[in-house]
Amino acid sequence: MGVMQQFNEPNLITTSTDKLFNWARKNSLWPLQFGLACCAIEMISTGMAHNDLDRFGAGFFAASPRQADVMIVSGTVSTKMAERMTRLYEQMPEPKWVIAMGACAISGGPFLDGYSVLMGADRVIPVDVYVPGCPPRPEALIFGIMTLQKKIERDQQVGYERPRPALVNEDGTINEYLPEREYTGISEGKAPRLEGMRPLQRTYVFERAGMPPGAQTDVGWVPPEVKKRLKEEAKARKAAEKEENA
Amino acid sequence: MQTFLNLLEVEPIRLLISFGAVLFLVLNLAAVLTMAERKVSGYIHLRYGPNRVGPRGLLQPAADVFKLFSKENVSPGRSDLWVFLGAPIAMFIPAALVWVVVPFAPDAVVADLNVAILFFVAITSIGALGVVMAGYGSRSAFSLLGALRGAAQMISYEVPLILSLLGVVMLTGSLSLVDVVQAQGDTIWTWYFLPQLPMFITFYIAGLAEVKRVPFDLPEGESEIVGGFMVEYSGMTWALIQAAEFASMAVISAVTVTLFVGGWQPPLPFLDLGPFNWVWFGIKTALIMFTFQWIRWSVPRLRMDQLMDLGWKVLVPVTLIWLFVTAGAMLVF
Amino acid sequence: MLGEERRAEHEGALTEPPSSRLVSPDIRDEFGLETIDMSMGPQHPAMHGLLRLILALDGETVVRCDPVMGYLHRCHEKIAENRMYPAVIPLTDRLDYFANMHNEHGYCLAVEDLLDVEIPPRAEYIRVLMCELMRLASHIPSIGFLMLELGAFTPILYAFRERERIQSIFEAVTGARMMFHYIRIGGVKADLPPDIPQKIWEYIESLEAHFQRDFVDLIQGNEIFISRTRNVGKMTQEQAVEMGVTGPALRCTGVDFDIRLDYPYSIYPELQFEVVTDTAGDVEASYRVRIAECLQSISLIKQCLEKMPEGEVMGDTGRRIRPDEGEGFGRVESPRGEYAVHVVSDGSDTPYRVHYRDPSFCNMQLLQEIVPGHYLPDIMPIMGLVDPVSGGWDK
Amino acid sequence: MALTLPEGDLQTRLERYLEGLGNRHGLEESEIVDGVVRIVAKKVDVPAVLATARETLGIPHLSFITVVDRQGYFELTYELIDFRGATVRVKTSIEGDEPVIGMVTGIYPTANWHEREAYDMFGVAFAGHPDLRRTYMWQDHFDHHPLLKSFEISTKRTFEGLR
Repeated sequence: MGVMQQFNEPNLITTSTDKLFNWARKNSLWPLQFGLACCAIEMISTGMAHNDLDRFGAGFFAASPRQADVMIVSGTVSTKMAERMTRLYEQMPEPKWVIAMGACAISGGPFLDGYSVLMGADRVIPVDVYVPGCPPRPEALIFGIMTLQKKIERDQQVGYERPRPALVNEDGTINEYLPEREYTGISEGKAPRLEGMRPLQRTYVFERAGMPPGAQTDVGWVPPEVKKRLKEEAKARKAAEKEENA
Repeated sequence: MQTFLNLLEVEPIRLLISFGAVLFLVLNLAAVLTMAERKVSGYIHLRYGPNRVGPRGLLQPAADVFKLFSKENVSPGRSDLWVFLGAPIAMFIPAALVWVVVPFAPDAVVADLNVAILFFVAITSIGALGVVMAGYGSRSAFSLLGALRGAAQMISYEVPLILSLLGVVMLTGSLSLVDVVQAQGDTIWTWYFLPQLPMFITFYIAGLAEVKRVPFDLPEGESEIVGGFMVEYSGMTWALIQAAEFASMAVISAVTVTLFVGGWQPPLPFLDLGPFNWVWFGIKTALIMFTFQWIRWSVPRLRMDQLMDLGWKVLVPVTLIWLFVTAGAMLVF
Repeated sequence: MLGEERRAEHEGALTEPPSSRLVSPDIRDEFGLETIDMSMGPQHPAMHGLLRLILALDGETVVRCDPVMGYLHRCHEKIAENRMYPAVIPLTDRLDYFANMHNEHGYCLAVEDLLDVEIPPRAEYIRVLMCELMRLASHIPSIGFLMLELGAFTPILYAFRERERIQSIFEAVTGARMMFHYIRIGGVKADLPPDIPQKIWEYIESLEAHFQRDFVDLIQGNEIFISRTRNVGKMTQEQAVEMGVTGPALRCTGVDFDIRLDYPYSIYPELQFEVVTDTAGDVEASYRVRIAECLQSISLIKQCLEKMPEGEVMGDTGRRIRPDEGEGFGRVESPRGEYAVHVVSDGSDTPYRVHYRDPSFCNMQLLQEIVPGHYLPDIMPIMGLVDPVSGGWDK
Repeated sequence: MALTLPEGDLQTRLERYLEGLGNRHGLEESEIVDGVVRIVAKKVDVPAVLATARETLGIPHLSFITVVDRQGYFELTYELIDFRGATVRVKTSIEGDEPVIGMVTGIYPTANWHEREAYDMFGVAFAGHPDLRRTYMWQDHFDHHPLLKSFEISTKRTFEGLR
């Protein structure tokens, strides 16, 4: 139990430490080097000489997620990249924030009818600040970071109950609270799933000659006769096992 | 009051208090150096450094340090916890311990050992251990590669570092740093960097490699292996490794100043400030540290084999040859 | 080796089932040492976007390198089949987001190949002027990124200073910094503002003044740059042509193939310039080719500004663009190589099939051929040689 | 050694390619239309046509392979360019629900990733391809081919109403 956790409502000690740590966290926001697409180029030019991000103490682009505070999702999140993004988000140490930069990270943007595009980064990770634009100008990104700084100023360690998603009836009274969605273990597929959704199981995976196990891929195209023969062998093997344990 | 004052003179208490003061100086130096790094890089890159935090950005290091205090210390799942948490300590202690022998002013040195140079060389070689512990502890391919590179680089650059010291030791005849500074006299052309110019340059380059600064920052290759051995560290452990790095950078420049550029001696006799001579020591060390940062932002990074070739095939022969030259010169004069 | 032997070697590939053919123990050389398997993941400072390299490392040297793509697949071709002809142009901007103007130009040439529309000469000159400015705004940052991957942090800042100035010109002309949507089917959206040619002249003069100091003297003579890039990623002409490499990566091996000269489009025949080639075929040669192409683009921009005719900027393509049945091809020299667009139309409002031949997609096959055998830090300069853009290869 | 590129001016080269490719194999049509040699070949002898183009005629560069799903058969277009202004376009069509065609990677190694992309997007298989895997789509358990006309996307728009 940390010192702060013993208090359950804000008092003199917690508010003063809040002020100090919020001031410190606000002024040294180290973004993760996480450029996805065209917005990454605008993020880079925000860090460059013309409109300088380092003035706000946020110029140190930390390459590894361990040293980063804010993850700027700059670009289109494809479904293949969503798993990587959640893993990076989970690797970042605790006081972390997410800026969704650009229309693609907010809601899929111009690729609305793309089959492999995630419609917005907030479907997998919680997003704090949305910076609209395609791509947003560097000044817009700096304004986004300043809004994040204002949000961090109002942070409270104690006595701050997070807004919980709830069903509300017409007159505004809370009907019932929805289950809290925690953003851990998503990338390993261990997050709580809606019922009926079974995790993806791999079929036809094989080790490619000389390639490390990481390069596991599906077998690609198999001639029809070979596919039939493999199915028969599998059926025969299963039948043989049934006899042994029967 | 008087008894309290001469109580301070008693050996163990004086040592503890002065070493505490030096440790305080080193920790603040690390914070200030991060700020200097970002300001210098800003001006080299035609942009301002941090100037929004506090008056003209001077509170930026305070903000960084407090943020790193309150960061969560994440350690990877299957990592060996003792080695993982021990590595930053094993890196910071040698970097801070070497300050014991650095002479700021004639009598302002924590412990005036008569084997100061031997002590300096012995302690700096422990730093390589910390790098290997960090690399092994965090169990990731990137950190393993970074650690192997770091160990190879630091060990193979100890040799030119030590050889280039021998020239100065031969000239002064004693291993104590205070004698070295006094033997250099207080005029600029009697300092040792003129007769020992190749040694000075080799010591400077080997110092850069020992501290893992840019032309040699392979263990922490920013764009190749993402953070080298520091990839898994966050919060205070990462801050301690950064403090160790900046402290060893400062100590290398301080030792370069004492050995080759005349310690606290003023460049010309009439510029002597008497008791305030440590100001000269501060100015020279700051200049050397500025050149460290200047090089960092203007030179690309070497590859591992080129780094080894430079160390063994260029620096070591140069120092060996120059040792004979100094020995011959001492016989003649 | 040419067709027969290679085809024979693979002939038997598919008869026996894949599982038996491909599962094999790890690589054990004679000392029984295993290789380190490492994945240089999609999020990596030097990967020019979202590329995952699965590497088998023997110590520091790379034994096997398998690039995995698809982390930025945005279904350009499927969406293009679902939009009207002019509405596909904003999509092509986001394809190779360092050469936006060239993508638009390629697609518009393909559709104009279908329609029989007559493009006014002033629009042609404005298109070439904008494309050459875009080439500058792409080559200079690619030199900056090459140096950033080698560890020098300063050239990228100078490169983006130039890019910011060019982007301010683009913003004055087209209204946007990156996603222009300026070149339309049949011409150009709007005429140049009156003061822009003068502003481009001033910028070109100032660029010429300090280009030599900032990007050639600062980088070319540097000892460490030479030792890190000479003989790194060396390839022969056959290897480059076999792998379908085009653009500066091919010209640095000595093959003088430039679409602006060999397959002339728009008004390039009326402009005087020659192909820049180098002979070494390594990373330093590609840097020299890019520098020479920047100077060449500067001279092209000057020629365009001098010969700019008067007249309107938009040909008449009729109320609705509905080309009849057939196929249209457009081929453009983008800063990364040959960018071709193949549009198939079936007479309706939306294209039946749009296929983009992206230079980054084809140049990236070099990684499988050239990277094995190099050290791990050499992958970064080779990525600088190929200089792919992830929006391009992950269509 | 330097690469030898085909010489002669454009028209002679086009004729040479036409008769080089034309009479060698029984082709359905082959003619020259404004600087492009159009050839329509049957499915089986496409690798042979490209092998002669590469080895005897010396056309060095395969630009791209386009697959068009004509909702009954697949139409493939191989575009070859010879760095000097001439273009050869070889067209074939494949019927049947298991589309297989001979591999071209043996002749033009650049076709490796083009064929992988064609397999990934259309399901057209290339017999003999060294590692015919998916390039773009994720590999565990996604057994659709997205660019087929049968793969409907949710936001299909129709423009008939627009005047």
